[in-house]
Parts: sequence; C-alpha cells; structure tokens
Amino acid sequence: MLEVKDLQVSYGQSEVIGNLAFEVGRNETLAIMGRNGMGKTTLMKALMGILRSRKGSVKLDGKDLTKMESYQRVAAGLAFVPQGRMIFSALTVQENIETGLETADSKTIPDDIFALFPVLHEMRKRKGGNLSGGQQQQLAIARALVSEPKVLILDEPTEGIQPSVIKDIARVLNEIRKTREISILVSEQVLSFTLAIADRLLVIDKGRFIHENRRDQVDAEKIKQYLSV
Amino acid sequence: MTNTEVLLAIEDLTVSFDGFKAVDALNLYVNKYELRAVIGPNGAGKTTVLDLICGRTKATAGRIQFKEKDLTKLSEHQIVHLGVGRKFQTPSIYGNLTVFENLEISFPRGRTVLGSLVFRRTQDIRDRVREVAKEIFLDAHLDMEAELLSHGQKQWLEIGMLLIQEPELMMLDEPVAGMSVKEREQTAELLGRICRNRSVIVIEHDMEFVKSIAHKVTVMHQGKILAEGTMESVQENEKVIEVYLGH
Amino acid sequence: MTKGIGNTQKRFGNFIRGVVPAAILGALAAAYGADAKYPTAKVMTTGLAVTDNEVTVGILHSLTGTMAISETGSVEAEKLAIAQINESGGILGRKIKFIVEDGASDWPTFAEKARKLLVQDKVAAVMGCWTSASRKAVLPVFEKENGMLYYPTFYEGLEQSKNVIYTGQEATQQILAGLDWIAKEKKAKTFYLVGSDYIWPRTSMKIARKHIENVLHGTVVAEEFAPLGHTQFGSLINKIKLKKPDVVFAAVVGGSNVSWFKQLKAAGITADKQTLLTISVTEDEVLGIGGENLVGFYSSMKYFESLDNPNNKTFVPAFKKMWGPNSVIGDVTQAAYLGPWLWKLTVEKAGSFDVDKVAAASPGIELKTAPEGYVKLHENHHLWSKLRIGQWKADGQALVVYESGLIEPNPFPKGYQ
Amino acid sequence: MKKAAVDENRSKDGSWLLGLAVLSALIFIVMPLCFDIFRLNLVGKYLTYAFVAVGLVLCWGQGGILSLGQGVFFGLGGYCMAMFLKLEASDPKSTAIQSTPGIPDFMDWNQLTKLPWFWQPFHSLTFTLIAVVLVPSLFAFIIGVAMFKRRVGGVYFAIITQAVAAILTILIVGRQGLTGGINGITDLKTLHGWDIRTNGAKYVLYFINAGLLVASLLVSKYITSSKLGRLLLAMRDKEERVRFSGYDVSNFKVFIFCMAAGISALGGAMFTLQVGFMSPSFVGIVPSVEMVIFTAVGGRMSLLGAVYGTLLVNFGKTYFSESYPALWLLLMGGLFISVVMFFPNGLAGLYDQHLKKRVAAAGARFRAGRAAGLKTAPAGEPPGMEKTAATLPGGIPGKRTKGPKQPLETRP
Amino acid sequence: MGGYTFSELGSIFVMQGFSGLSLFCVYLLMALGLAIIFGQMGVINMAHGEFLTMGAYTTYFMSKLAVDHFPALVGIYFPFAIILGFLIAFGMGYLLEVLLIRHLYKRPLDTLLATWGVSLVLQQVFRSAFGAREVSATLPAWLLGSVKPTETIDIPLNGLFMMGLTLVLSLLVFIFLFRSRWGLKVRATTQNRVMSGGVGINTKKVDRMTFAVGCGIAGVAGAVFTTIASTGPTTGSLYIVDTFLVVVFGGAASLVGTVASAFSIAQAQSVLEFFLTSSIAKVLTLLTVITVIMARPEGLFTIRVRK
Repeated sequence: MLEVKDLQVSYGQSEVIGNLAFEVGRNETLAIMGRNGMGKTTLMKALMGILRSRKGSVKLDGKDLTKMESYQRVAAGLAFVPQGRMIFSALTVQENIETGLETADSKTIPDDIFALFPVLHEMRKRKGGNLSGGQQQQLAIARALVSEPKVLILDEPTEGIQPSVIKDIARVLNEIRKTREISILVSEQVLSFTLAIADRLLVIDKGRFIHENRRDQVDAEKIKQYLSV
Repeated sequence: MTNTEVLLAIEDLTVSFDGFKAVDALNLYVNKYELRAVIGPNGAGKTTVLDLICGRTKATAGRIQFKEKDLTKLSEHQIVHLGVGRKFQTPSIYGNLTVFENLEISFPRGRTVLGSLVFRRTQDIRDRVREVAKEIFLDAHLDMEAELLSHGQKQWLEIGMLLIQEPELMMLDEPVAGMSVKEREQTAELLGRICRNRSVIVIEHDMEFVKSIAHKVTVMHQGKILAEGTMESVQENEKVIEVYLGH
Repeated sequence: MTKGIGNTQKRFGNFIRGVVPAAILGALAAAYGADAKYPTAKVMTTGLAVTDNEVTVGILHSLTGTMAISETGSVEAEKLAIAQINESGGILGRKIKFIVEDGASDWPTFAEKARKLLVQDKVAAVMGCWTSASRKAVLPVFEKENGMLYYPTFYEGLEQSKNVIYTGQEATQQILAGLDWIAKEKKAKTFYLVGSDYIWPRTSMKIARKHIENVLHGTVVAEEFAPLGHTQFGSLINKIKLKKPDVVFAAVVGGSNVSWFKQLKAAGITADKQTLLTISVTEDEVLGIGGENLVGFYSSMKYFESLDNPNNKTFVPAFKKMWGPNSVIGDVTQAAYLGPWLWKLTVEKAGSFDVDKVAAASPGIELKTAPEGYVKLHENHHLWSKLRIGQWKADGQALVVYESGLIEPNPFPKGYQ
Repeated sequence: MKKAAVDENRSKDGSWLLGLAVLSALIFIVMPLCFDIFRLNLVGKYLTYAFVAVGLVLCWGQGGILSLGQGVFFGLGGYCMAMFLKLEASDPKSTAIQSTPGIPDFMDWNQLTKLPWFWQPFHSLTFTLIAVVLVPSLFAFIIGVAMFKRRVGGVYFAIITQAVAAILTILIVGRQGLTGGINGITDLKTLHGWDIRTNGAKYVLYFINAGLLVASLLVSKYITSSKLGRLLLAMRDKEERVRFSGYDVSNFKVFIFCMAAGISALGGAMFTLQVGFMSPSFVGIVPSVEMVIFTAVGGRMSLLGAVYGTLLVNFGKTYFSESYPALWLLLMGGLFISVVMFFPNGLAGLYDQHLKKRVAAAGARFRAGRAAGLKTAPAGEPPGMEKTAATLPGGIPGKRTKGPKQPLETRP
Repeated sequence: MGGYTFSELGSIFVMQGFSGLSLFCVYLLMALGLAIIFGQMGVINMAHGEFLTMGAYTTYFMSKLAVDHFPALVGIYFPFAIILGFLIAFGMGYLLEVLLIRHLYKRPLDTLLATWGVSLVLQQVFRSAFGAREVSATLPAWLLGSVKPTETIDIPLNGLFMMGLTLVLSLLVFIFLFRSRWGLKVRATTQNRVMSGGVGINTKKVDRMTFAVGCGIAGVAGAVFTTIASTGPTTGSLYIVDTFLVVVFGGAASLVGTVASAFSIAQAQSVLEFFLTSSIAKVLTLLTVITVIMARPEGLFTIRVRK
C-alpha cells in the first residue's frame, strides 16, 4: 500500500534519517518504535510532505507522492494524526472534524465517526482547546478519518495520555482497521500499546532501522532494551 | 528539610490563561545543591512552572521566594542576575556565532549598555570560556559555528551558556532530548558535577535518565503536584501509575 | 478610462497643431526682427538663457503628489499663454521656450527645482508655485539668485518681494468686499468661520474676523480649522447646526473640500436654509465636489469661467481648444494665464530681459486683454483686480451675482494684523 | 585557531576601512571635482538623508527595530537648527516692517507679540548645537522606553512610529504661530553672521556635512563591532535567550533607537543649513518610509551601503523627475518592490555576491605578494571571505533558512 | 450652552451620536478588509488604501458611464458599482498575492516595504488613467439629502446607507469567516498552517483567496466612501495609518476587537471633535491609542494564551 524507498531527511547539515525503506501492506498495521529524537517524528513529517526529504520516494497504492504538497498527499489517501495532536484549539470540536472533510466526498460529518467517538458528539460545540488530552487525541483521529484515507499515520498517539484512554484508543484503531480496511502506520514508545494493535514492528535508532519483528514473534525484552537508555 | 537549606520556595503559585489554570496553587521547595526532577504528562504545567520562576510568565497569584527575594515582582534579567539560569526545551543558541562567541556573550560582564560598548575580550574571559567549553565537552569545537553542532551538542552549549554565569539555580527543560545514549551518559555525569555547588531543576520525560540523576522527583498533573519523593517511592504511588507511568 | 486617454491624445494633437506653426512663424519673425531691433547683448546682460531667437522660461508646478490636482490647470494656462505669445510674434522678437519642472507637492523639491531652473537653466522668468508653502520655500532662492517668479494663486498676503509678481489676489482683495456684500445682501450678523488648518485659511480667517468685528459690527460665533486631508466633518457640521450662524464663511481646501460639501448636503445644510460663502472653491474644485452638492452657495473670486466679457469670450474657447472641451477654468488658472502676458508686456516696456529691469518696470503695467477684465500691476507687485461673487449652479458653473470695482492690493493691511 | 579568528576580525575591519576610504574619496574628492556648486549642493542634501539611512542600519538592520518615523528625528534636528537661524534672521532691523519687530515673521502673522518660551534658548548657538542632537534623542528615548519596556515591537512598533509621525505633523502644522505651520521655517540667512547662502558657504557646509557623515559612520562601526553590536544581532534573532542571559533587552533597544535618532538629527540640522529651510513635510510618514527604502536599497545591514543607497535613489529621483516627471513614482515603486523581492540585502548584498570575492582575491594577492617579501605569506582563506557577512540573516524577523524549511510548530 | 431649548440640545445629541456612528462605520469599513489580511494572515498591506481607491474609481467610472450614456440608470447604478468595486479589487488582490505577497510570508516587515512600493505604483497608475484632479461620482438622488424625524434632526441619507452597508458587510464577513467552509479553512490555516496542510487544506489557495477577499472588501469600502468624500489618486494614503491603528488597537487577530476598536476610536474622535478642534481631537485620539497599545501590546481584545 505505502511504499517508501531510500528516504533521507536532514535539518541543515545534520542528517536525521538516512536511506529508510519500508512498506506498509494493505490493511496492515505497522508500528515504528524508538526513543525520543531517533527520527520517528521526522519520518512521519517527511511522509506527510511537511518536511522536505532530500532523497528517496514515497508511493501510495502505486501513485508517486514524492513531489506532492501535504494537502495533495491527503487527497491521495494519507491522513495524519500528529504528535501532540495539533488540534485547532480555537475551533470547536465539530469545526475541527470538518477541516478534515476538505478532500472527502461528503461535506458533512458522517455519523459513524460520532458512533466511533461518542464523546466527541457530546462535546461538538466545545472549543478543541478545552478538551482533555485523551479527548483531543480522539478528535485528532476523527479529523484524520473523515478524509477517508487509505493509510492512517499516527505519531506517538499515546504520549501523555492516561492508560485507560490508551486502551480505548487501541480498541478504536483496531475497529477502524477492521471496518474500513485501511492501513495504519504508527510511531510509538509504548510497547504494550503497540502489541495491542500492530501486525509488525520496526525499531528505529538514529534514523536507521535496527530491528524488525512480526507481532507473534516479538521479543519484548529485546525491544525494551532498544527503547530504554 | 530545615528552612536554612531551602533555596527556592514556591507557595500557592497559580497562573490562569483565560480561565484555564495551567498551574494551580502549587507549592514546591528546592534545597541548596539539590537536583530535582519534575516529571508529568504533557500539559501538566511543568514548563509553565519554569516560565513562572524565570519571569517569562507572570503569576496570577502566589509567591516564588529565591534567596529571600520574591521573583514574581522581578523582570527576567533581574532574576538572571540573582542567579537563576534557564535552558529552553528546544536549544536556544545563537546559530551564526561560534561556540566561543556564544559562551563569551553569556559571560556576565558588560551587561549594561555602556559596559557592552567598552567590553574587551580579556585573558580571564578566554580562560573561563575554555574552562566551561571543556566541561560541556565542546573544547574541540570552539571555533565552530553553533548552527553546525549536533542536536545534543547544542543542548550542551546552552547548558554551558548558563554555567558561565555561575547560577545558583539552573533550570533545564528536557536537556537530553535528541541525545544519543553516550551523550545521555555524558550529560548525566555533567549534571552530577554541576549540582555539586548549585541547585538544579530538570524537566524530563526519559524515566531512566531521571532515575539516574535525580535526588528527588516531583510529579505534576493538571497544574498540581501529584506526588513527590524519591524515584522509587514515586514509581509506587498509585495515582502516579494511574496518570503517567501506567506502562 | 479610454475616454481620458483619448482626451490626452486629442489635447496633444491640438497642442501640436497650435504650437508648431506658431513656433515656426515665431522663429522666422525672430530671424528677421531680433538682431535688428533688439540685439541679445543689449536686452540681456546677466547671463540668462536668451539667444537671438529664443528665450527660456521655467514652469514650476506639482505634476505629482497631492497638489497636482490644483496645479494642473495653472500649467495648462501658462502653456496656452506662451503658445499664444509665440503665435503673435514672441517677445522682443524671440520665441518663448519653456522647461517644465515637477515640484512633486513637496516644498524642498520646489526649492531644489527652482534653484535648478535659475542656476542651471538660467531661465529668464519662472511661472509657478501654487501653495504658499512652496512659494515660501522658493522665495529665498529667487531672491538669492535674482530670478523672477510669477505666482498665480490667491494667497494670505503678508509678503512682498522684488522677485515675485503676484497675479492672484491677496487676502483683503478676496475677503473684505465679499463680506461687505454678504452682510449687506443677507443682513448677516453672525458668522461661522471654517478652514483647513494651515496658514492661508488661518490668515484669511483672521482678516475676516477683524473685518466682521470692527467694520461690519457682527459676531464671529466660532472659528474652526480641520487638519489637511480631513474627511469627517460630522461633528463640525453639528456644531454649525447648534450655532445657527447667518453665514458660514469657509476656506476648506483639497480633498477635504469634497467631503465637507458632500457631508453638508447630506446633513441637510443646503443653500435654501444656510448662506455659505467660500473663498476656496473655483470651477476646478467644483469638478471634484460635484455641482449638485454646491447649488446656491457663494464663492468669492475675481474670475469665473462664466464671466461675460469679450476677453473671456476669446479666452475660454482658446483654452478648451487646446486642452479639451471638458477642461474647466478656475480663478487660479486664469491668474496663471496672466503671468506670461504680464511678463511679455513688462519685458517690452523695459526693453530688457534682465530681472532687475523687469522688476523695476513692473509697477504700472496694464493688461487690457485679461479674461478677468482690465488689470494693472501695483507698486507692491500685486494686481489691482475686481472681486466677484458667484453663485454655484448644478452644472458646475457660477452665476456672477456681484462685481466690485477695482480693488487696490494691500498685502500688509493695517488694522487687520 | 583563536589567532586566526583574531586576524580575520582585524582584516574584516581592515576591508571596511578600505571601503570607507573609497567612499570618502568619492564624497570628498570626486564629487566636488565633478559637480558644479548647484549639483554639489544637491549631493550635500542627499548626504543629509544618508545620516538617517545610517541610523536605520543601526536600529533596523542590526537591532531589528523598523521605525517608519525616522523623519521625526531628522525633522526635529532640522527644526532646532532652523529655530536658531530664524531667530538670527529675525533681528529687529530686518523685521522692522512687522507689528512686533524682532520675532520671526510667521509669529507676527499669527499675532504673537512675544517670543514663546521654548524659542528663547535658541538664541544661543551652543544650546542649539546641543539641542540638535539632544532633543531628538530625548524624544526617541521617551518613545523607546515607553515601547520597548512594554515589549512593543515588530509591526506594532512600526505602525506606532507612523502614528507618532502623524501626530507631530498635525501639531507642527496646527500650531503654526509657534512652528511656522505647513510652510515650515523659511528664509534662513546667516549663521552667526556668516551668510550660508553663498557658494563659498555651500562648499564649506558640504565638507562639514561630509565630515560629520564619516564621523557618524565611524561611531556606528564602532558600535556594531562592539559587544553591543553582537548583542543586537543576537537579540534580533533570539531575544528570549539574550534576556535569559541576564541582559535588559529593552535598554539596548532604547540605546540603539536613540543613537539612530541622534544621527538622523545631525542630518536634519545639516539639511537646514544647506537648503536654508525646514518644513513639516520631513516629519511625515512618506519621507520616513522613503528613507527606509534608501537603507533597503543600500543593504539594511551595511553602513556604507546605506550611503550608496541614499545617493543612488536620490540621483535617480532627481534624474527621472527632471526627465520623466510622471514616471518617477512608477520607477520608485518598482525599485521598492524589486529590492525587497530580489535583493533583500540591497547593494551590499550584490557586492558580497558578485564583486567581493574578486576584490578580496585581488587584495589577498596584493598582500600576499607584499608579505612574501617580508616573511611567509599569511595562510588560510582570503581575508575578504568573512563568515559573518555570509551568514547574516537576510530578513527580519525571520532568519535566512538553510537547507530544508524548519517546521513551524514546536511541541506544546 | 445657554440659549438653547432642551429639544435643540437633544437633537444635537442625536445628530452627534449619528456622526459618531458614521465615523465608526468609516473606520470599520476601512478596517474589515485589513483585519482579515493583517489579522488573519499577518501580511502588512500598505497598499490597502489603494484598493479602496480602486473601488472609488470604479464607482466614479460607473457613474460617469451612467450619466453620459445611460441616464436612465443613474438611479440604480450604485449597487452594481459596489459589486464591481469588489470584483476589481478582488481580482487585483488575487494578482498581487500571486505575484508578490506569497513570496514574502516569511518576512512580514518586508511585505510592508514591498506593498508600499505597490501603493506608489498604483497611485501613479490612477493618476495617469484618471488624471490628477479629484473626481466625484454623481450620486443617485436617493443617496442625497437627509431624513427629518423631527423638525430639528437631520439624519444624512448617505450615512444611513453606509451604516446599512457596514452592517451587511460585517455580517457577510462574519459569515464568511465563521459560518462557511471557506472561513473554517482560513481560521485553521491561521492557527496552524502546517497541520492545515496535514488535514488536506490547500493553504496556498486559502492564502490567495483570503488576501483577495480582504482587498475586495477594501474595494467595497472605497465604493461606499464616494458618498461622503472625494476620489483622487492619493485618497487611499489618507486612510492607511488610521486603518492600521484601528486593527492593531483592537488586537490583530480578533474581529470583535476590530469592531470594538473602530467604535471606541470613532466615538472618542467624534466627541473630542465636538468639544475641541479637529486637530487636537485627532492628536488626542492617536495619543490615547498609542498609550493603550503600550499598556496592552497585543491590542484590546486578545486572549492570554500559554506560550
């Protein structure tokens, strides 16, 4: 589904990720794990066209996205839930979700979104900034989902979120994958969450993949080792 | 703790933004020569506390006593002059100056308009700059433009820029973000040295790192203190596990 | 838009047709006449730009900036006069050539350009300036470099220079007779004075106040000055309504003028309820204000385009032929037209282009062909002229309702300072 | 390694001094030889604007403070000078015709019968010369303290300076009995009995003006190469960091703003002397913005560039307004746009890009050749290739980005 | 104020109130477009006044067309002139954004300089096209004169019209910004440009349209101003500083702030003018605005947010 080849991104002189290559299969959930500063967020931003990559190509369903701007990538079928949620805090919940409708066929929020996140329906008139972290995270996912993506990209969706909510998010992501048959790419530090959703794990360190596992073969201890100091 | 040892005493500190209380009636005491880590989920108000201490944000209510002075009434540079140094979350250095110049400009001399006009690069300044550069592992890069340093080195440089002012209280916001394992180790060692003759407040997400350095840990949640104590005691705290350490 | 461009082209065409043959004629005349009767060495001894068949003058007005609005007419009139003079044989057998400089509505630029005209181009005379400020800026230059300036605008007076001929009226010539008329005609006792905030309105209002209080024994109920460029007169108009004066006496200038009259009309202050006499509205301004906003109000001027006399009957068509049928002629435009003619007469009387001799010969010069009628130069370098009160009609022309006798210019009026 | 940096600094200053020498030669020798007194006087007038441009390099280029009201200070300086000259021109004898002889003519026209109190001290030349610099600097100080202490900056400051210019213009025009109104203070004749209108005086004034300009350049250069200059650059890009290094940022801004005002005021005073009058049209917004453009054309970071920029634009203005009066506004507007769009570093930037290497290489060859005769040639890069110039940020407040664009957001 | 009857004073009070309101409308009309451009996009458009002039000349041109060729239309051309004024200013704004502004988003102070240049160019273009003289549109009769609710009260018709239009335009802007999809995109882009791209909004297109709409509103304001003032090549420069002050005073990012600031500045100016002279009123108003900005550097209506 999503095919990344030789991706290289730098800030100024310092290369943050170098020559990454991976694939996300159809209806697969791929998790990229790594500590802070190892290049996860940079990779996600590069995939979304927020950061310019120096080299390499990104293909979605055979379509080359490499030269596209962010909004074109969204139109092509990527959707993004960024680190820190980045919801529009001065817009209401409803307006926040509506911003995601830009590339969708429908111009109103489909009902199944609220079915998925009932709490958002309750709060749809509230300003996004007044929501709790977990609610904001759901909002960010809802906003991404309404664009009817083929691949959903989530950058550290559990960061700063209460464990109970984390479980909720895992449940929702699994449900989404099942009902919508989309691929999910998620970057994470929390192994338990990852194990709850991912089919496959990649570990990134200093901008390079150093480890790969299928979920059923995961060596939790080894990965924990990569994740800690 | 006895009163004489307290360097920083925060009492009933509150700041609200448009009704939202980012810091809510907070009480926090930091002793002399203590290395205190502040942890907590995003949005807990950690950075805001640092902002309040260093005068970047004005408190809605409460007091911040530092060496018998109330910091809430002072402006940023006065607070610095009293001996409080602050490192930002993303390293804030002068990219187009060299490492040497970055340190030199932070050297506490020629801080007034007139002083800066007649400022000369004297031998004692050169010596001190080298000394600090050595301490922050950058003595080989003195003439390098700061922009070209690695992320971790930039973090060190900013720490160095505080060190050269010899503050009594240093506040570091996520000092090891973006550092390699080796760099983290070096930083931990650096912090250990630093707090020998001053107090340090560190905000950090990296639990292992916090464990390795902190004398005492404060956990913040929704603008309030959730727990305080040694790393071990905090880790066993039910409330903390609920909001933060769940995994 | 297309229309405007077409106009310009036509204007230019007319100009070519008018000027080119005249120039050729003039040159021919000069070739034969000049040397014989007026050898250059005799008529010019101070290094001015005078050749055997040419004499150069300068035209110095704002072609750009805020004042271009007002000064365009003057430039046109001066060019017309020069073309006509050239057509009629020039001056001492010499054709007049002119250099146009742009003062850009900026007083220092005026000074710079004046110096350039006098020092570099050595022009024999300059027709130019409009605002007092620009005149004040160039005056020291003209006095220092000993040049000759023909200044067309009605102005506040308080000035007299060997190097300037004032072809417009000074304040007393414009104000006193006008106030006398309105006091008598409208039995006016209370006056509300309104002006833009700078020296000409202030000085004019000062003179008006003295005249109202000391001579007419009336009352000035208020005196108001709005900043230049002011466009909001609501509060001021309310104050007028509150005071209910017999006469509003106004000297608002520039773009403010338009706002002032539009808002007056909108607030219901029209001629049937309120007498208003202004000293700052000519046909030029009416074009911007719109005649319908002025109907029935009075202007105090020495010249109106609608003036009915033989001189004007030839002048207006000539002007329109050269500058297009839509052009209008205001008081200052006519005064600017007098400049080149007065200069020609003076030079011919003096038999010399030398500034000193022209200055000395100026008093007593009579111009019988002036569109405003007979004018005569006073010793103080101002013109004797009549005052006329025009009442505005919706078509932008004025009905002349009063005409005074010739008034002696008095730039330093005793008892009015 | 340290040694090399010091050498580099020295050669940097060296090449600047060489540049100053070239400029001085142009102003002191070439211009007076090439132009007659009329044109030279014009050049003198342009050079008075260059003072403002130099001031703007200090506060805008270095300090990041864009003031759109520098004309206020130019004007105030000019007015102080004009007040003295006007009083001298208004002695009782030459004003005998007035109702109150001995006061300036415009006061008489406005029925003032006594010299206003604030005019009194301007009988003294010493006071005037002090006031020329002090009054505008003080005014700048008041604005500066009011604004910078409250951390008003950037666009807001620019707009407020415009408002200040508007206020002052309205006041000067409105209080014409005290100020001469829109006409300004005109008809100035002598300075302590010395007729400033003669050609001789114009030459003398031209050279005094040029001398003052060079002096201002030297002072400005000293400031920019001192620690204060480095701090200004630092706070332009990272104001917070400077503040948290213990500097009272507002003080530095106030200082450089006052400096710029004082230098502009010198220009204003020299303008009055050379042109013979002062008018409120300099205090307004339009001339103030034009002066910013002079600076931008020259290169907002370059002191010498500011002078060249001023000369170039004004020569252009004079030439085009003489030749194509209706076109010059178009050209002027086009110039503004293209400088901002294509040459954000102005003439100085062009020089750095295209000529500098060659000049520097030639210089290096020359020096190398000379040094070879003495001992070993100085090693390393050519002296002109200073790193500062190359890495100076292009615009304010954003700095020139290198490599991929930085993401706009930071973590919350 | 002895010698006046109570009803006379009452009438003056009413009319003075009305003058204040008219001035408020003038300020608000000027500022609305800029509030969008400067407030939402952070672009300092010094040529804003020239877009106003564009609308004014459009009206003049239409009125001339009507008077010269279609006298029957004199009574009704005005609404069309307003629409055309919007369209022309909108188009020019669009062009300006594409050619110039979009290259300068990272350098806000530079947009100030470049657009100043644009304003000079436009002024000269106006001068060449329409002549240096001030012109005045012939207004339809229904815009002239006043209504008289009582014997002593005159309420100018053009003022009423302007108020009505200001109300409508403010509502439209409000709807545009807060009730339309387009406005949603504008606000999202203003808040977080990067994330807006990330949810699929073409932020460049949003910028272009936003800028053009802001300019278009200036065009409408210009068209309306022909009812109270003149039109000349430099008309726009009269308004620009006031306009910026209104927007800055209100707090750049807040539309409510702009309305409130236009209201308070207009009332201050209008009341002061009644009791003092216009010049002093203006000076005092400007000084007050500066003082308030000093006290609240972010403007009257800004929300304190976490840094």
